[in-house]
Order: sequence, then structure tokens, then C-alpha cells
Amino acid sequence: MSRWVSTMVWLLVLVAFAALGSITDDERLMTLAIQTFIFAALASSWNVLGGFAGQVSLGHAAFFGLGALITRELWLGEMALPLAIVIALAVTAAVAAAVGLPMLRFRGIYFSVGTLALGVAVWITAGNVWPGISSLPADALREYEFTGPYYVALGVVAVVVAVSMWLKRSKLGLGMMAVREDEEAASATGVSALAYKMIAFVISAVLAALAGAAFAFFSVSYYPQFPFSVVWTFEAITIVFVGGVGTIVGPLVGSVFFVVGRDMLSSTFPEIQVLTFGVLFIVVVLLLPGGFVEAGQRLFKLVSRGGADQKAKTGIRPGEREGKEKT
Amino acid sequence: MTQLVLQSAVSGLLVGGMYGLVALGLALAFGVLKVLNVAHGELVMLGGYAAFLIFTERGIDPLLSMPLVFVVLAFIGVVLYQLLFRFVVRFDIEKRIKNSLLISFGLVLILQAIAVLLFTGDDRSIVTGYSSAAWVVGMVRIPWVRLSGLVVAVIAAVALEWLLTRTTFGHAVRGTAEDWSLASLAGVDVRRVYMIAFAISAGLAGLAGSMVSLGYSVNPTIGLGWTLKALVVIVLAGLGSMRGIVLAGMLLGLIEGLASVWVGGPYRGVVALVVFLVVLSFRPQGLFGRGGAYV
Amino acid sequence: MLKVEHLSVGYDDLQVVWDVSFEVPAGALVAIIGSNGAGKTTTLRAVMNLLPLMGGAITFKDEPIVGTPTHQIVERGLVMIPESRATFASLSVADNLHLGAYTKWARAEKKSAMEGVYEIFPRLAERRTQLAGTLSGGERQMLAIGKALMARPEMLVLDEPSLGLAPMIVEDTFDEIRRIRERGVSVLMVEQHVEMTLELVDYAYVLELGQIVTEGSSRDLMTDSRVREAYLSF
Amino acid sequence: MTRHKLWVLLAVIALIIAACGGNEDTSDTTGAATSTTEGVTETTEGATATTGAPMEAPEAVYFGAVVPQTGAFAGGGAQVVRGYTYAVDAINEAGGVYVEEFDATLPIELILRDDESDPNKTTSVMEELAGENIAVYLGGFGSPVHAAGTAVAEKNQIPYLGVATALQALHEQGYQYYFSPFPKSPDIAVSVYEMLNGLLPEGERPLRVGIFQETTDWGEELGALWVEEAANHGYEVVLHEKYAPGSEDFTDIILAAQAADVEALFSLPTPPDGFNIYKQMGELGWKPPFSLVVRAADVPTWNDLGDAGDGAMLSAGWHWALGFEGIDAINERHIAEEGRPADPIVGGSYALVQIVVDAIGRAGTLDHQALRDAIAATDMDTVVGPITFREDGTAPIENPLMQRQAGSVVLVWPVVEGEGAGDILYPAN
Repeated sequence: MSRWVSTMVWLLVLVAFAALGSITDDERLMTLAIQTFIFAALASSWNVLGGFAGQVSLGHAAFFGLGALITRELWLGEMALPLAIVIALAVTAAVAAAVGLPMLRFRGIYFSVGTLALGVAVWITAGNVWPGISSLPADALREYEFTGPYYVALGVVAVVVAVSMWLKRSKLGLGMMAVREDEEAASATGVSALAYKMIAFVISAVLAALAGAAFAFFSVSYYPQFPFSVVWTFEAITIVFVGGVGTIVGPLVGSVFFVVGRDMLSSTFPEIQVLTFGVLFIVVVLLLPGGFVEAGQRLFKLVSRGGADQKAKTGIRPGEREGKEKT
Repeated sequence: MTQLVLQSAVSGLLVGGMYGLVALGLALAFGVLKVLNVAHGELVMLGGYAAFLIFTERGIDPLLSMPLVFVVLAFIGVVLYQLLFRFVVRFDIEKRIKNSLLISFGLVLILQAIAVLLFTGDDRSIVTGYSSAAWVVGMVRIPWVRLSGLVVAVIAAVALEWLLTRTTFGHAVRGTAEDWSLASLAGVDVRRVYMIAFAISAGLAGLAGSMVSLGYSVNPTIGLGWTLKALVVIVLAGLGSMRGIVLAGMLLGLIEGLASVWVGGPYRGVVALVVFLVVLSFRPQGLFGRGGAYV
Repeated sequence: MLKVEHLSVGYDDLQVVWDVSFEVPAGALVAIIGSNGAGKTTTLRAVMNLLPLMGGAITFKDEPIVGTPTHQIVERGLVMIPESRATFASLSVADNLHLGAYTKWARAEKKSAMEGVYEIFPRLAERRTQLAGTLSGGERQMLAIGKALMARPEMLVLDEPSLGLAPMIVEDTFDEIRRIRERGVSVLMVEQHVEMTLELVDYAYVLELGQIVTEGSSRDLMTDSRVREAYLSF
Repeated sequence: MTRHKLWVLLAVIALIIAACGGNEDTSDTTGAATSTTEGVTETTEGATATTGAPMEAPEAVYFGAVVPQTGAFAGGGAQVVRGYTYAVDAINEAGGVYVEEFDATLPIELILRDDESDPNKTTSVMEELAGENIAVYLGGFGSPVHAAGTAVAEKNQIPYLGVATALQALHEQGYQYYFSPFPKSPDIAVSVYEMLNGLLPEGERPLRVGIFQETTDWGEELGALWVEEAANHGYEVVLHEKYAPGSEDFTDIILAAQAADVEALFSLPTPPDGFNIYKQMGELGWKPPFSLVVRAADVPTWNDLGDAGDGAMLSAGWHWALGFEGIDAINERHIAEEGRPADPIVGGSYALVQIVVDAIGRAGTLDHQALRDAIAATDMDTVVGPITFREDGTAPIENPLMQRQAGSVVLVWPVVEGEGAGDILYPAN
């Protein structure tokens, strides 16, 4: 019963955002929403590898950049957007599979620093090979509409969340979490740790490329090297841990806090915006080690303990945890 | 051609010494506190500005002002420890790495913003009488300013090694690094060891900063570049080990120097990273480390 | 010397030790015996403030030590040898001993204490420069005890000293503990080898599932029917 | 579990709506309901937000200036801000600008935003400014930030004036809203050879040219033009080295230049590369007799290099010794506030404000389309000289060249008499 209810809830949210897209055409709100969707998709994609399978990758932006690069080049070359995205995902999947094998031989901090080195190497190469700015053609700029990118970004985040939810509930997801909890024990019970890590690595890369495609379709002009930058990986990780690692909702809540919070800060105190964001961010990390979701659960547990009689009415067991807090 | 190769190799070793000096502080903080301080590069930046100010205001040469810069940065290290990292060390090892990564990422933003407010965004560098002086050995010129970076790195490494192996405090530090609860059972005040180790780590960053502002240039955004190099060096040397850091740094510098000759400038960074990955895949515990691949 | 009253300890919301009280008079050799998972180690870690308490009072030499930082407890003369990994593998034998005498109180006589340990454990003198990680199980136990002695303790707490040792070595270890006690050091020992322990100690407490089920002098416990069935083979 | 998810998601929606409520007041939207089609639509027709033309006058005319105040271009950005501030203060002191549409003389207000020398921040900050009812965008410092900004200006159809950017490619995109009265790559490439031939007698010219080209779009553009113009002026390119911006060690390219016996070294480094290159040259004990360091040498901190940096030629687009009308006032204030005559970029940014104010006067309205046409039809004298705009938004302007001589910036080309101008210091090593 609870899976059907939660699916209905997710559909309700999707329809609400879809309607929101057409009601308003306040450009700043649309931009914020699109940025939130892209960050939510990117953070959720990182969460698949980092949250479910417990492999902390610091080179995730390479796949975000790859997805953006291929989609943009093909789409500006007069190719239909959906086809360009499919090709981008296919190429990213191949690259991820090729890179994943050697990378996943490393464990723990060595995997993190190894993927960081790879990410920086790809970032420098992208900068050297594609030095020129990538802007939309002049006439397309003058008729630029936010509704298109809005729905693409919404579609992308919906797909990423759907895949995450399917994965988390599937046998595949279970295998990944076993690897996360204790890799030796998992491989001892016949779970091929490398296989699950590879699958998580490729799925995470493809979803990141999808987020990159949404970025490429939405952005007016940027340097192709930009989506490869390590800053995207750091921000994605920040969002996941502030929201709640290993959960479905965590990255979503985290991206709202990140995008909306940063925007409000930059308009209220522009000069010291970077300073205040740094301080605010540290306070959140220190006070909520488990992220918003765990804080929500703890708060919820307090409330539900108070409203014990609630249980009869709603028939939903209060205080059930959404999966333990992980590394 | 051979002159180019030799000079590039030597220049690579010199800049590698700098990578080692920056990595020394990071290795100490990670080795002892198991804290990954991504803002270590920002401490180097602040050290660079400190040396620059002492030079421009008081006219003291950075090589002479290094002890003062060390103390100033060590003090900043104590403040940062008390404000932030004191809470991180309460977690168990795995959570410490995750939380210290997040907190130091926030610290990067704060320190950069403060640097901009205090020093503006311009590039600053210390130019002394001997700035263009160099030793000529055969076809190769060894600039004094860059050589001093390497010399300071070696001296710092030796001093750290002496501290860790010859003094009782050093035993306490190494004991804490291996097992903090056992160390406290031996009567070691682990909190104090953490604070002092972090202060020394910041002080070493200050020394590196002085050398960066002497040999290169300082602006608020140089931090992350140096942190990335230091991170590669400490993993290359073997995580957790505080030996062989400067050697690993020089190796990385050498690889980059030679890479620039054959592969060409734009890809010198890429080649060094690829070589690092190859080395890592054959010796997961690093060149000098003993620990298992998984920390 | 050490008095523990109504001690309750646990991890997060999982309570392990329920309302435990025991006492180690000065110069006594007391043991807490119990099977694995009875909460023995948890109790000791709580006494040394390596674990937060849920309740209870602990006094050492009539001064309360609840909440006192571990290193200050050691400074006051209460030294514990943990169950496993009781030595610093990355440090040499000599450095381990140096670190053992880290407190101001112990550092004063580090030289003489060192010679004393080398006398008691000549094997350690031979392996002085070796890394502790390369020693055998028995040698590592000797080093653990030697390191504790370097701290010139007034009371020594041992967490399952016999763990993972060959029977012959366990006997040597127990002999050494007897000699330590004869030098005036009070000892609290936590063990699973009930039979051998009861022969060694004056008084013992039996811990089961986090609670003290019975206590008494070693002779009484030897004859207590319940203890015989549960722990003794005959 | 589901109930708690509901909680959190309601919070998500509330946050979005709160954000939407937060900025409802800024732009009055005559929103027409666009057709709501589910799923992915290419582009749906819909009325863009057109601001009506209310008759009562706004309190001021707002100029949206997005300038790097932090990051690599902060040094140059500070000069741009100074130029804008001096110009706006001067005009406001003279009463402001008369706008016929409101039949009122309004003060100018500069809305200044920092894009942290990051082209991606430039786009997001310019999007924010679009909602602040600005008359025009004013550019920052450096080609990357302008490359990103032009597209946003074109999208929002708000006139955008660029300064301290020589990227010619931006003017070949068919943009209607981008104007930059600043020397472009072709002007820079030609002027350096014309100066050398003009100032140095036949036998004494540095004919062996070396190029340090950073792997950026502007690097490629200017590098190629330097090679092309070398042949046209009788020079030989003996070295053409590429490097990635931001590396720490330039030993390899410096030694290659020394080995090739380069006499004239051209480079356009992103800070701090320029600084490090010339510092490492000092260390390696080699310096070419002639150095043109575009962009990097424009900032006063270049003097920290001492004699390693002395003699470097700048191509900063302006110099106060050119003596155009209005320069004395700028110099007076600059010396009073900064203790030295006007920095090179101050003139260029001051001129932008002059051009916009003149265009508002002629257009008589703040409507973006009308303002764009008025700017395109500019024909006026400014502190950077006479300005008219070509079809592609560039302006025919001579590229003056200056040289760092003993810490001060001396105008060397075109040859001008009077204070601040002087002979070329050649050879510089």
C-alpha cells in the first residue's frame, strides 16, 4: 500500500510543477526552478554511486560535462534534441564502462582521489580542445523561451528520481547497499562487489550526462569547459550530504536549499555573499550531520511520539526510518 | 634540446619541492587527525599574503620572516581547530573524512572571501634583490628563489621527521595517529595533540605560502590548485604516512616538467595526473606507505 | 581504591550494562568474570571514560572520576590495558614503552621504570628496536603489560589478558599479574577463563547480560553450584 | 515513510512558491497564458514580458554594470568601475540626462554587480539585472566575461556596451545589441607592427617574432592575426608556443623562446600567468628586447616585477596623454584619489557612459529598441576620441600602445607631444 501512495505523491508533485511551468512566465522564478531541477538531477545521480553503493567519486563532473558537450554540439548542429540526448547518454555509458573498470579497483579515499585526478585531467583536456564560447545563434537568442528548457529539466529530474526509486527498491539496489555496508562481507556472500559497483558507476554517469543535457539545452552561453569543472562535483556532494545521503528525497531537498538559499543570499548581501554562504553552509553541516532528511525524521519522530493516537487514523507506521545514515 | 630537457627536469624538481612542502602540512593533518582539509591551499594563500605584507611593510625578506609567518598561521590553525575541526574529530574515522571534506569546502569559500576583502583580487608577488639570481650548473640555471622552496621543504620534512621520531610529543602524535583511544589510555591528551598537530599543519602551510609568494604569485584564488597537487602527492606517498612526502612531490614535479617537453605545455597537468593514476593502480598503498589500499 | 555504584552504560539507544556496582579495595586483586557479550569491556571503557555513562557513580581513591578526561584518569594512577590491539604497531618496542610513561607523574622515573620492565621481560630488551607490529602474540602481551607498568600505576585494569594466547603463555601472564599485585598495585581483571582466574584473585563478581548475578570470595565462588554449572567444567 | 515524504515535498513546493512570491514586484508581467502542453515542447509561442511605457518618470536612469571585482580580472575590473563612477558623477553633477519621453532630467544610477571574473557568473548576474529595469548593460574586463554576456544581452534585447575586450569573433555572431568602442584583435595585430616600423629605423627592428598563445578563443584569434600580419610587415614568426592558462611553470616555453633567439615576444596572458612568465624569465636570466604583454600588464601590480617587467608594452586601448577633451578632469580626480595619472582602462569605460548618455539624449526614451538604434547611430567625440559604430558593433579606432617605463605608463604610439608621452624604450633588456 505504501509504495502505491508514494508513487501517487510523486506524480502529484510532477503535475504540480508541470502546471507551475505554464502559469508563470516570471523569468527569474523559471531560471531558479530550472537550476534547482538540474542540481537535483546531478545530485541524485551522484547519490546513486555515492549514496547507494557508498563509492565517493570526486570526478563526477566529467560525465556531467560530457553529457552537456555532446548534446550541445549535436543540437547546435541542427540535430533534434531528443536524438542528441540519446547519443550523449550512449557515449557516456561507453566511456563510463571503460573508465569504471580501472577506477573501481581502488577503494575508499584512493577511489575518491583517483576519480578527482581523472576529473581534473578531463577538465583540462576539454578546456584545451574546446576553447571557444558556445552561444546560441543570434536569432534563437532573440526568441529565447524558458518553457522549453523548463519542461526538459523537469523531465530529466523526473527520470533521474524514477530510476533512483526503482533502483533503491530493486534487487540491484539491495546488492549495492550490501557493498556499501561492508564490501568484504558482501563479496563473501557471493555478491560480486565489482559488478554492483560497475553498474552503479555506469548508471550514475548516464544520469549525470542526462543532467548535463538539460544544462546544455537551458544555457544561453557558456564555455564548454565549465560543466567539467570540479566545482559541480563539490556542489553536488554538498547537496546530497546537506539533504541526506542515500535517500531519494535528500538530494531534492538539498538542491532547493542550495539554489534558493544562494540566490536569496546574493540579492540581500551581494558583496559578502560568498562569505555568508560559506558560514551558513558550515553551520548546516555541523548541526545536521545526517542532513535535512534525518533531521526531518528525528523531528517527525518527536511529533509522532506525541501524537501516538495518530497512527490509528492514517494507518501509516510513524517513525519508520528511510534507511540508515551512511558515509 | 638536451638543455631544454635538463632545465625542464630541474625546474620540475624545484616546483615539485613546493608541492611537497604544501603536501607536508596536509599529510600531518590527515595522518594524525584523519581530517581532510580541502582548505589547506587557502592557508597557503594566507601565508603568502602574510609574507608579502611583512616584506612590503617591514622590509623583512621572506626567508627571514618565515618563523613569524609559521607562528601566525599556526595561530590561525588553532582558531580554526577550536571553531570547526574540534567538532569533526568527535566522529568515527569514516564520518570524520566526510564531514571534514564538507566543512573545509565551506572554509574555502570563507577564506577566499576574506582574502578578497582584505587584499583585493590583484596578484601579488615578492620581488627581492636576488629574485633573478641563479646558480648556473652546466647548461642548467637554478634560480635561487625556486631553490629556496625546495631547501625549505627538505628542512621542514627533516624537522618534522625529527619531531615525530625523537621527541616524546612526537611519540604521542604518532600514537594518536594510529589509535587515539589507546593513546588516551597511555595518558595522552588527545584533544591537545590534535590541536597542536593542526596548528603545525597550518604553520607548514604558512611556510609554503612564503615560498609561493617568493617564487610564484599570490591571489585569493590560488588555494584550490595547490590543494589538488598536495592531495595527489600525499596519496602518491602513501596515505597516512608522513614520510617520503617531499620525495613524492619532487617526483610529481619531475613528471610534469618532462611532460611539458614531450607532450607540450597545455597537457603537462594531464600527463602528471595520468602517470599518478598508473602508479596508484600498481601500488595502491602508495610509493612509501604500508597501509592497505582501503583507509 | 575504586568504587563503582549503579553503573548503566550503552551505545546510542542500546543499553548494555544495567545498574552494576563493584569495588576494588586497595592492594586487592579483583576479577569480573562472564561469558562473551556480558558487557565486561563496556563496563571497563565506561570507567575509563572512553564511553559516556547513562547513569551511576565512579570514585577512584575517593575522588569522583565520572566525566574526567581519560588522560587525567591515567594521570591519577588508574591504568587500563585494553582487550586487543593494546600496543602501537607502528612504533618500536622502546617507543611504546616511552609512550607508556607519558604522564608527568610517570615521566619522572622513566629511565628506572624502563630498566625494570626490561628486567621483567628480557625478550622485550632483545627486540627493543623492532616495530611492535612484528612481535608474536605473547610478546605483544608482555609489551602491553610493560607499557602499563611504565605509567607507574596505583591500580591496573586488565581487559581479558588471556585473549588469543597459548595456555602456557596465559600462565606466565597470570604469574606476572600476581607479582604486580605483590608490588602493591591493586588489580581489576576482566576474564572468561573462570577457573584460572578464581585461583588467582581474592574476590570476584559474575556478570551476565550486563548485570551482576553473584559475587564473593574466590573460594566461595569455586564452591557455588550455579557458578560451577555455568562456567566450571566439573 | 510516505507521510514523512509528503511533509518534505510540501516544504519543497512551499519554498518554490515563496521564492516566486519574493520577486513578484520587480517586473510587471502582462503575462498571456501560454498553451499548456504536457511533456517536451520545442518552443511554445507566448508573449515575452514587455514593459509598458508608464508616463510618470522613474527616479533615475539605471545602468547595469557587471564587472569582475574578485578573481583573475579584478585588477582590470577596478579600473573599469573607476571609469564608470567618474563619468556618472560628472554627468550627475551637470544635472543628469534629459529624457524627452518623461520631459525630465534624471540622475544616472549605476547598479554594480561582481561576476567574480567567471563567465558563468556573468550570465546569471546579467539575467538578474534584466529584471531591475535597467536602460543598458555595461561590460566588465576581459574577453571571456564579454563572450558570455553578449548572448544574455541579445536574449533580453537590452543594449550591451563592452570595454577592455578585443575579441573580434563576438562581432561576427549577428548580434544587434552589442557595441564595443574598444580596439579589436585586428587593430592590435596591425598596430604593433606599424609602431615598430614607424619608430625604429630599418636595421634596428626586432624581426624575429615569438608568440606565447594561451589556449583560449581570444588566444587563437589574436595569435593567428599576429602570424598573418607578420608577413605583411616584413617580420618572421620564429616561435609559436601554446600553453594552458593557470599552469605554475613556464620554463619550457621561455627556454624555447631563448633558443629561437626571439627578439619580439607577443603574449596575451590571463592573470596571473603573465606575472609568472616574466618573473620566471627574470629567474632564467633571459628577456627579449621587445615584449608586448596584452591585458596582464595593464594592472599597477605589474610594477612588483621590478626590472623583469619593466619595458613591457601594453595594448590597453587608451592613454591620458592622447589629450582628447575631458581627459584633464579625469586625470585630476585620478591623481587626487589614486596618486597617479589615469590608468589605461579608465578612459575606455568613461567613454561608454558618454556614448550611452548621448544616445539617450538623441533617442528621447529608455525603450531598449530605440536606445539600440540611437547607439548604432552614434557620432560623437569622447575621451577615447571620435566614435562611430560599424554595422557589426565595432568602432574604427586606432590602437594606442603604451610602455611601462620605471613604474609609470608612457604613451609611445601614436607619437604625441606633451606630458605622459615619450620615446620607446628599446631594447628593453
